[in-house]
Amino acid sequence: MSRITPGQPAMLGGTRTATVIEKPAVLAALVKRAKRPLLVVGHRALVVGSDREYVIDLLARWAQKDSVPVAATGDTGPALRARGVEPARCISAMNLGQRLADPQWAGIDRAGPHDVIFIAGLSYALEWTLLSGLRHGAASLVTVSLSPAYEPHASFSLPNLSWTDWRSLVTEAFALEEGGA
Amino acid sequence: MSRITPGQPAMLGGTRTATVIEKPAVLAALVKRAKRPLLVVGHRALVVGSDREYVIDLLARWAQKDSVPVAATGDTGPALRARGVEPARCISAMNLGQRLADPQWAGIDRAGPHDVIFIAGLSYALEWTLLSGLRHGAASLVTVSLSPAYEPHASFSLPNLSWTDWRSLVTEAFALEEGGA
Amino acid sequence: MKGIDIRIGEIASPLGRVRDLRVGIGRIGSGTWEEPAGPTPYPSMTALRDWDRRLLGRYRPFYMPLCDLCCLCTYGKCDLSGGKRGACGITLAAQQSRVVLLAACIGAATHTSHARELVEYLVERNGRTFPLDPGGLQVDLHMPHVELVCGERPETLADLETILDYCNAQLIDLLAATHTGQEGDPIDFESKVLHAGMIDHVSMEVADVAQISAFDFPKADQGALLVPLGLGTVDTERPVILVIGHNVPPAAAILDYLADHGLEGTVEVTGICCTAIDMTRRSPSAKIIGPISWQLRYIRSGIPDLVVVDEQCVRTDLLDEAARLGIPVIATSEKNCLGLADRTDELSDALIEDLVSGRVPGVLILDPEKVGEVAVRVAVRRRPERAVPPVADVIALAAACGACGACKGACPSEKDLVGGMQAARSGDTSVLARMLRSCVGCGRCEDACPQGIEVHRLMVASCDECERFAIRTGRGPVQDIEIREIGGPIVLGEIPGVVAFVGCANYLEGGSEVAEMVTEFAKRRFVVCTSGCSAMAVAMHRDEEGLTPYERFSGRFEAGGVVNVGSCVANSHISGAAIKIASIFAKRSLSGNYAEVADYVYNRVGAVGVAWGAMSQKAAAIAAGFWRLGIPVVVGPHGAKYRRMLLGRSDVDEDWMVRDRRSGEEVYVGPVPEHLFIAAETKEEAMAIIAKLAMRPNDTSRGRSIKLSHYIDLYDRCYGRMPDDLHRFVRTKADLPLMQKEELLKVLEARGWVERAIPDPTLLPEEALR
Amino acid sequence: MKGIDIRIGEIASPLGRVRDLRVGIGRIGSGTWEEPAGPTPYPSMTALRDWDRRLLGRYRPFYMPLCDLCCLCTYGKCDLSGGKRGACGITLAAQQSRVVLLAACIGAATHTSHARELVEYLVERNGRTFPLDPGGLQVDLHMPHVELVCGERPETLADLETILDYCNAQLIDLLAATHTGQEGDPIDFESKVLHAGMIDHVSMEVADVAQISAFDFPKADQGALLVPLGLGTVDTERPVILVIGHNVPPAAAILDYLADHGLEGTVEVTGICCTAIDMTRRSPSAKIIGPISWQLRYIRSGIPDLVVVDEQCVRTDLLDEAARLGIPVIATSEKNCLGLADRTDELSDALIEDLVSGRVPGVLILDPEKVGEVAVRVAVRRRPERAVPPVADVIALAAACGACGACKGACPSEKDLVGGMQAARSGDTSVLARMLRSCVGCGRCEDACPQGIEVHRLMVASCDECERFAIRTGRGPVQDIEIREIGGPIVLGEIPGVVAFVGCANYLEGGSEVAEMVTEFAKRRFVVCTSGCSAMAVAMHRDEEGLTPYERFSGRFEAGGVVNVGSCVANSHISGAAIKIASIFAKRSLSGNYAEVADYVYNRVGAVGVAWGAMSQKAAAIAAGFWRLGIPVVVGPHGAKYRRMLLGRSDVDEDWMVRDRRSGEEVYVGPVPEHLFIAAETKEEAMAIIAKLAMRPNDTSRGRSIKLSHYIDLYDRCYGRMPDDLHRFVRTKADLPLMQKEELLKVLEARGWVERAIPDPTLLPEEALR
Ligand code: SF4
Ligand code: SF4
Ligand code: SF4
Ligand code: SF4
Ligand code: SF4
Ligand code: SF4
Ligand code: SF4
Ligand code: SF4
Repeated sequence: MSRITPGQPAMLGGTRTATVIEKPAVLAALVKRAKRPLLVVGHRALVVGSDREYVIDLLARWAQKDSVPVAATGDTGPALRARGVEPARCISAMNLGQRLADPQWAGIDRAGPHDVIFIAGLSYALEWTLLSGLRHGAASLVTVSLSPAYEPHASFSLPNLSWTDWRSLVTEAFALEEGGA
Repeated sequence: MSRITPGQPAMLGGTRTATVIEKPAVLAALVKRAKRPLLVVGHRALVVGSDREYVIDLLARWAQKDSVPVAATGDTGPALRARGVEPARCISAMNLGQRLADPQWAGIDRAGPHDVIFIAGLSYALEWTLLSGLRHGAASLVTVSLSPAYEPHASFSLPNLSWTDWRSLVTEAFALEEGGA
Repeated sequence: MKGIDIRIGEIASPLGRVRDLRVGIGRIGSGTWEEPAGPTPYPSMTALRDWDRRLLGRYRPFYMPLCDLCCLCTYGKCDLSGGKRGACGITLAAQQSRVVLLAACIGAATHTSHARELVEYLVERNGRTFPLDPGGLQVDLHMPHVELVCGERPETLADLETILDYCNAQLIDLLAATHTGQEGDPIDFESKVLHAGMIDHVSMEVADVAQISAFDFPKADQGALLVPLGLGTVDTERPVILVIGHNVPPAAAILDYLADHGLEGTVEVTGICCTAIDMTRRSPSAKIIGPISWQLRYIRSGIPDLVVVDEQCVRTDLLDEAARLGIPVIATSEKNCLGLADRTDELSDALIEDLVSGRVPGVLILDPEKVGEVAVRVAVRRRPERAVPPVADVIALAAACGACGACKGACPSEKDLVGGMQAARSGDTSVLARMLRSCVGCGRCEDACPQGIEVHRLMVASCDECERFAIRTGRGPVQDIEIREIGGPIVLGEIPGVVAFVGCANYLEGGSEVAEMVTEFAKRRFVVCTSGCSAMAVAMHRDEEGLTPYERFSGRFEAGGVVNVGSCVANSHISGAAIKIASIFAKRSLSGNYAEVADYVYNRVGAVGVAWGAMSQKAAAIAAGFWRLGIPVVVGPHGAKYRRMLLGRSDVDEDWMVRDRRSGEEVYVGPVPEHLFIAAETKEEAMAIIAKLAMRPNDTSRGRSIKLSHYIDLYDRCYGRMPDDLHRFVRTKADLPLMQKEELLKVLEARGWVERAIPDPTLLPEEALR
Repeated sequence: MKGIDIRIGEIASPLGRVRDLRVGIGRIGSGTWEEPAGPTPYPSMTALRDWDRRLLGRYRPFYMPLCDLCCLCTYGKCDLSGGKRGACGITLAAQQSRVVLLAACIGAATHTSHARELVEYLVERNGRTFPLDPGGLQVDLHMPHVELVCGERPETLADLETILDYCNAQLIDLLAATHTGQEGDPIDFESKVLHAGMIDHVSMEVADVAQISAFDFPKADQGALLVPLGLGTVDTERPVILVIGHNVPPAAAILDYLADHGLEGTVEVTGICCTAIDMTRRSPSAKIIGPISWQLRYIRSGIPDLVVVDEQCVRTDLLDEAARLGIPVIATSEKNCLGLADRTDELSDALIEDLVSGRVPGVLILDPEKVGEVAVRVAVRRRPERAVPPVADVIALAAACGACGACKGACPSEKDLVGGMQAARSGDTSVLARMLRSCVGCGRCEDACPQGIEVHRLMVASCDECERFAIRTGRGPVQDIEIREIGGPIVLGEIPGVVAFVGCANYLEGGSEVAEMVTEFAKRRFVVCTSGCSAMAVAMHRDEEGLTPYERFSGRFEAGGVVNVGSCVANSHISGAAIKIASIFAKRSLSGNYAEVADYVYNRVGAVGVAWGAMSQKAAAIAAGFWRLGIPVVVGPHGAKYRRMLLGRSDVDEDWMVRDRRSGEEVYVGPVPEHLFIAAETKEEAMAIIAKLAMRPNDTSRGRSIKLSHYIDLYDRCYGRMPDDLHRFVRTKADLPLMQKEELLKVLEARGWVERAIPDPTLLPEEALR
């Protein structure tokens, strides 16, 4: 499986595909460019990624450090809270998708529309379909998949990565200190 | 349009796609490797490619030089003959496809099954569907698209090329003399 | 209508299969029943378009295309991304809705075709005038869907043919609308999807009422028997027949043959999918193995001596799988011939010899009675036993794994199969064994593996669970008396809701989630219904005391009951119960009165459908039938692949203004129910959503407070805090659960909440109200 | 069958739209007609499976998947490439056939739904007992398909309803077979495709016979009028109405309204697609603009004052296109509501004001008579004229082109649009103008252009052709007497073949190729038929003398005739003519006798269908109906996108052994016809293939020699040499064309040819022969 085969190889069908984020600097630039970012965290962030920590640990540390508002989908809210991040909203992924596709929507915290979303922790198929919905319904929104599996429907996606590689890329891009917050 | 977008960008849907032939040497190697090659030439080879000659001129010169048996599809036969190449068979593309997918078939000249086909001159859609049929029906056959448009269903395909680039790549790969046979 | 006089004399035909007599005119049946015809009997596909557009104006499609392309005609493929239109002018949005319509047509056609096959067979078996009786003395309103949609009260099997002719014609019109260059408006496509759904429930009702009546299935029986379910219930010392599918006549004929020949108890008749449930409705001696996901696993166990397949949800590679173990196959359906020779007209002895000797891998027999005989006589001449690889082999076989991840990438359940294989090769097969619990048994991992490792087979071999469970067999419709008893509490909101767990087994995390949700809502004294594969999944899990939900909860349609209505076609009884509430409790006229009754159900009956593993086109059609009645449906995460959700916007107040039937004024009712169709990510989220979707504008304060307390509780369990949208659901202080009143009031005040009136709501236009 | 006594009294209904009385039993009609019932009246989808498998054993599918994936259920997407199976177990081959079946179901449903809509409307308009009369005194055998398939001879409009009920039921069964987990065998799917095709021809026949009868269309009229076709025939000084689609009642009502109000000749009624043809069958004052590809172009011309759309092949973005020029739209079909408000029940005056004032872009009116009134009254209040950009603007607009090639990559006709644009920007618009001739008018180039250049519009603006053509309007069925006259010569092979040019306008090189082929075969004294968009394409080209083929050749069904049967549904008359040959000429019993008659047609009637621009699902169904009768179909290069061909292998001798009916022996008959379904690359290749496919085993030597001479000639024209396969088609020396005999014998001898016998061939099994 190549690095930019969809995480589930059968999940093809897009005539444009996500720009692959090969280097931490690219992701760091996306973070920097985002004026109204939103981090979307699903329940599968509650898996042990690399041998050292849960995926959600890194995401929470970044959200805390950079004060990124967080939408917790599924039942991810309590786990985020436990890591010191109060989600701006607990909201179902579908609900959130529909709102992001509405240019009138004032954003997760009513502070204005988002220009970039970072997304991780949904099951592959759900993230794929949601990103498809956003690509078609929210054409001006930049979507960045942080999952360690290539998501062709995102604007930018990480390639297929091992957890270890994933951890090091994200840690560097988000400028997280080793060892946690 | 990238060099390896399908010549018609909507013609996606393959989970494996053709290896792109970027360099003449790759094509030359494929020619060399072929034990029982077959050149399939469709009627669209009768277009003026670069400003200097018809596409079919180059193909005919190669077939002559390397004694590659030729299948003429559509009504391409007379044009080949006019260029000194008697087609081993005049046969419809569909007919040929079905036979190539039959491991019992003795080949265009009854000299044994083909291992590699080179194909050019069909309309994009017809070449695309035929190559799809071969990819699925003739799994062990190597298919090489010589069209100047990327054909994802081939085993190997040229990228999307201008006629000028196409001419120079093919001329070099087939080791054709400049100026014709 | 008057002066119709139809007499039918004796019919004799020289043909083996003659097309049946069909006499249809407006009213069918004896005509003694009198109810004024409503505005839309036998509605065409635009007759209810206005109602649909009201619903769809509130619940707007959120499209999530599975593909940028359309490949439906030779202009294609067309790239519809980025606002581009197809060569026919279609947009991506319309294309998604078109494909949903196509799926709904396939689903509804499948039920309608199945219903016709049943009705034609039963007419032949039991006679044209065989009376319909789906509920014995307990059910007066036999066919709420048929009455609501067609304005008819069929009385005999033959009466059902006219209903099915109507269903056929509607579906053909709908299918025609999917042709290149027909409908192009997405909302019109969606309206047609709803029409297909409505037709689907009519057809399902026809199918189940016919089979209940003629096969004498439990008739609205609260005490339907507990029957065995699970691999462990099979006595492998006996000859074992496996039936798979949805059309019960061949299976019933097997049971009848055994009974007629005094062979009961000597042959195990086991089943997968809906035929399995329906067999147990016919005879409690039949055994259910499990839902659709058990096909590969059970066949590969080598236990069945013979496989009999009918139609729907049958693995299409079953003949190959069976052939690998030398298990003969009998195909029984025109829809699923498996490429086998049609030997319906040959002598049984010849067939039996060919099957037993292995001369042919299988035969096609289009006569249930002959299937009954051949199946039993083949099975009793048992085939030599085979076995699954022992666990030691698993470890050896796993050693070939190169950890390439292809299996994982192919797994719809997104299992970390690489991890499982790595553990196995180092001797620990328990990881694979655990993964089997949420494996849908699709076999894609095996085809994907470049090493040729049979991953699913190794998982099965790693797992030596062989349990025995119990399921309450399908009881059929809800009784009129049950409706009378709980119609009021439901409409007033005092029973917090009716939750139906239906549909297929395409779970991401396994069927145990369904069992957990069923248990949770039954404990909370919702009325819980189950059907089809979901009904089976529920049975396959025990609580701490070792009881399955069916053993733990009653089978009554009551608060805290867990009601298995039956196979997929019995889903019509769940929606039918909602219609019955409008009729029996609220005395609405049903006859051809769809929009008014749907408006009633939508505003007053707190029902929610949950298709946690919805996979099929049938599931799409079933869901659409619920939607048109205003009943929301929650699906699991794979449900997002149905290409679009129908979502309300709780944050847009204008969307929730309705007309008060009493005052005629426009009033805010809050986002109840918030969505018509939504995929949930986890079961915790699903439960919070279900509790919320059970709220209805018409809830009394007492009812609303009960519903709110469940919502608040389940919300807290999922999100660890007070609902963000609490204020939208509280109309007056009396709506607040007593126990938390003070605390909640503080929250509300902080959000600037003000009291508002409780209306008598309707979505219908003024002129539609009488 | 005996003792059936059905009396129907007066029917009155309180409802606006009541479902019609339908009385169906075995035989319909008066029953005075007596022919013994054949073996398969009203066949179910497996009744003819044996015949299908014989055909499909010879003509094996060659699959060319359009996609590796299946996306039909939520297990998906599944990757079926490289031998992998889907989660349901399906293979890629079966999946391709499944999608073909789905397409055929959609196509056949579209015709069936259309037929029902027509029949219901006409029953209401003309009465239930209105007699069917498709051919006046010239046609005794009214409905060969209905008789062959159902064993019925319908006599009245109402009789057709029973036939359509059967069609509906069959299609629902077939559609059900496409559900996940039903059929999995590719050949069984293909057999079902053939069943769908057979049903399709029955439905088409019902539709056309109903409309011919009730609208008094030309009845098998050899001298059907020449009517105007082409943009140049429109008098733009008058108000202009444009109708688009396939269901003629609204257009007929427009013509009737004009006639009833003495407005004939004051309003131009112009049409695109089949409604246009059918309008001219109703009134020669109506004008045909062109086939499906003219929609964008004609609307954008600004000429129409009003657009009336019905169903099928209507651009789905038509409302937007019309709105850009302020042209009001009336939608008239439940299948194509365009999102417009249904205002059927409002007063005409209100609608007219809204449309004329532009307050609404369009309305939905589901009542043809009301459409007739509103359309005329809106059109006469003409809208301000608009214009297409003048040619100077084309050059200016082309300057923005960045030569990126996106338009070219999107163009289904694979035009070198970059070249065209580059020429235009340097002042030469003739390249674009020339390209318009083979443009299918899809508009994809415009959507693809990143510069927003309206490429198609510029092509149209570059082309100032505005020609006037003539087409012989649809004559309906072939006369019995015509069959009597030429049945013999066709069966004996003395007329070299019947070639039907049918189907859509998805041409790669433009419609002129169809006209050229028609002319070629008419000159060669084949019987040539046309229909639908192909019939129009033929009319749009003149020979050196300025004559269109319709002006040049006769309209008789005879050698060298060019017979436009009518709109798409009239295709049934072409296949019907083949059936009639079996009945009228060969005296085979038709009634429910499908396999025997198909075997006759297959072995004896040298008919070939050509759908050079086949695009739609309807075209797929139509083709399948020809296949089941054993009539091969040739498609243009885009036809390869139908996902599979059905190809014979001329080089495999065993495939061409048949049983001689006389001797009972197995004999070699040669590959005749060689294929059932094949896409040709160029028209030259197509013509060689057509000539070859016209050969049949039963040809007499004289007939074969005539056919061979055409084949040899067309082969030589295409390939410049003697046919490689000549020896396979020569049975005895007498088969050789006299003129070339010596030359050919030499060729044959060099190939080791030996004489063989001419059998009386059949594909049927022994027991099927009587
Ligand atoms: S719609 Fe489905 S079948 Fe068609 S191209 Fe897309 S993935 Fe493939
Ligand atoms: S139906 Fe429309 S969008 Fe789909 S392939 Fe055909 S032209 Fe393109
Ligand atoms: S069989 Fe089970 S483990 Fe294998 S791909 Fe399917 S769901 Fe995954
Ligand atoms: S696909 Fe096969 S080799 Fe690859 S990880 Fe899975 S089991 Fe191992
Ligand atoms: S619930 Fe779904 S998977 Fe199960 S039998 Fe019914 S349709 Fe098939
Ligand atoms: S129908 Fe079968 S192949 Fe298609 S998506 Fe569903 S499981 Fe996969
Ligand atoms: S409108 Fe004509 S030129 Fe443009 S893409 Fe379509 S066929 Fe090609
Ligand atoms: S897409 Fe537009 S810019 Fe590109 S070549 Fe075509 S006309 Fe020019």
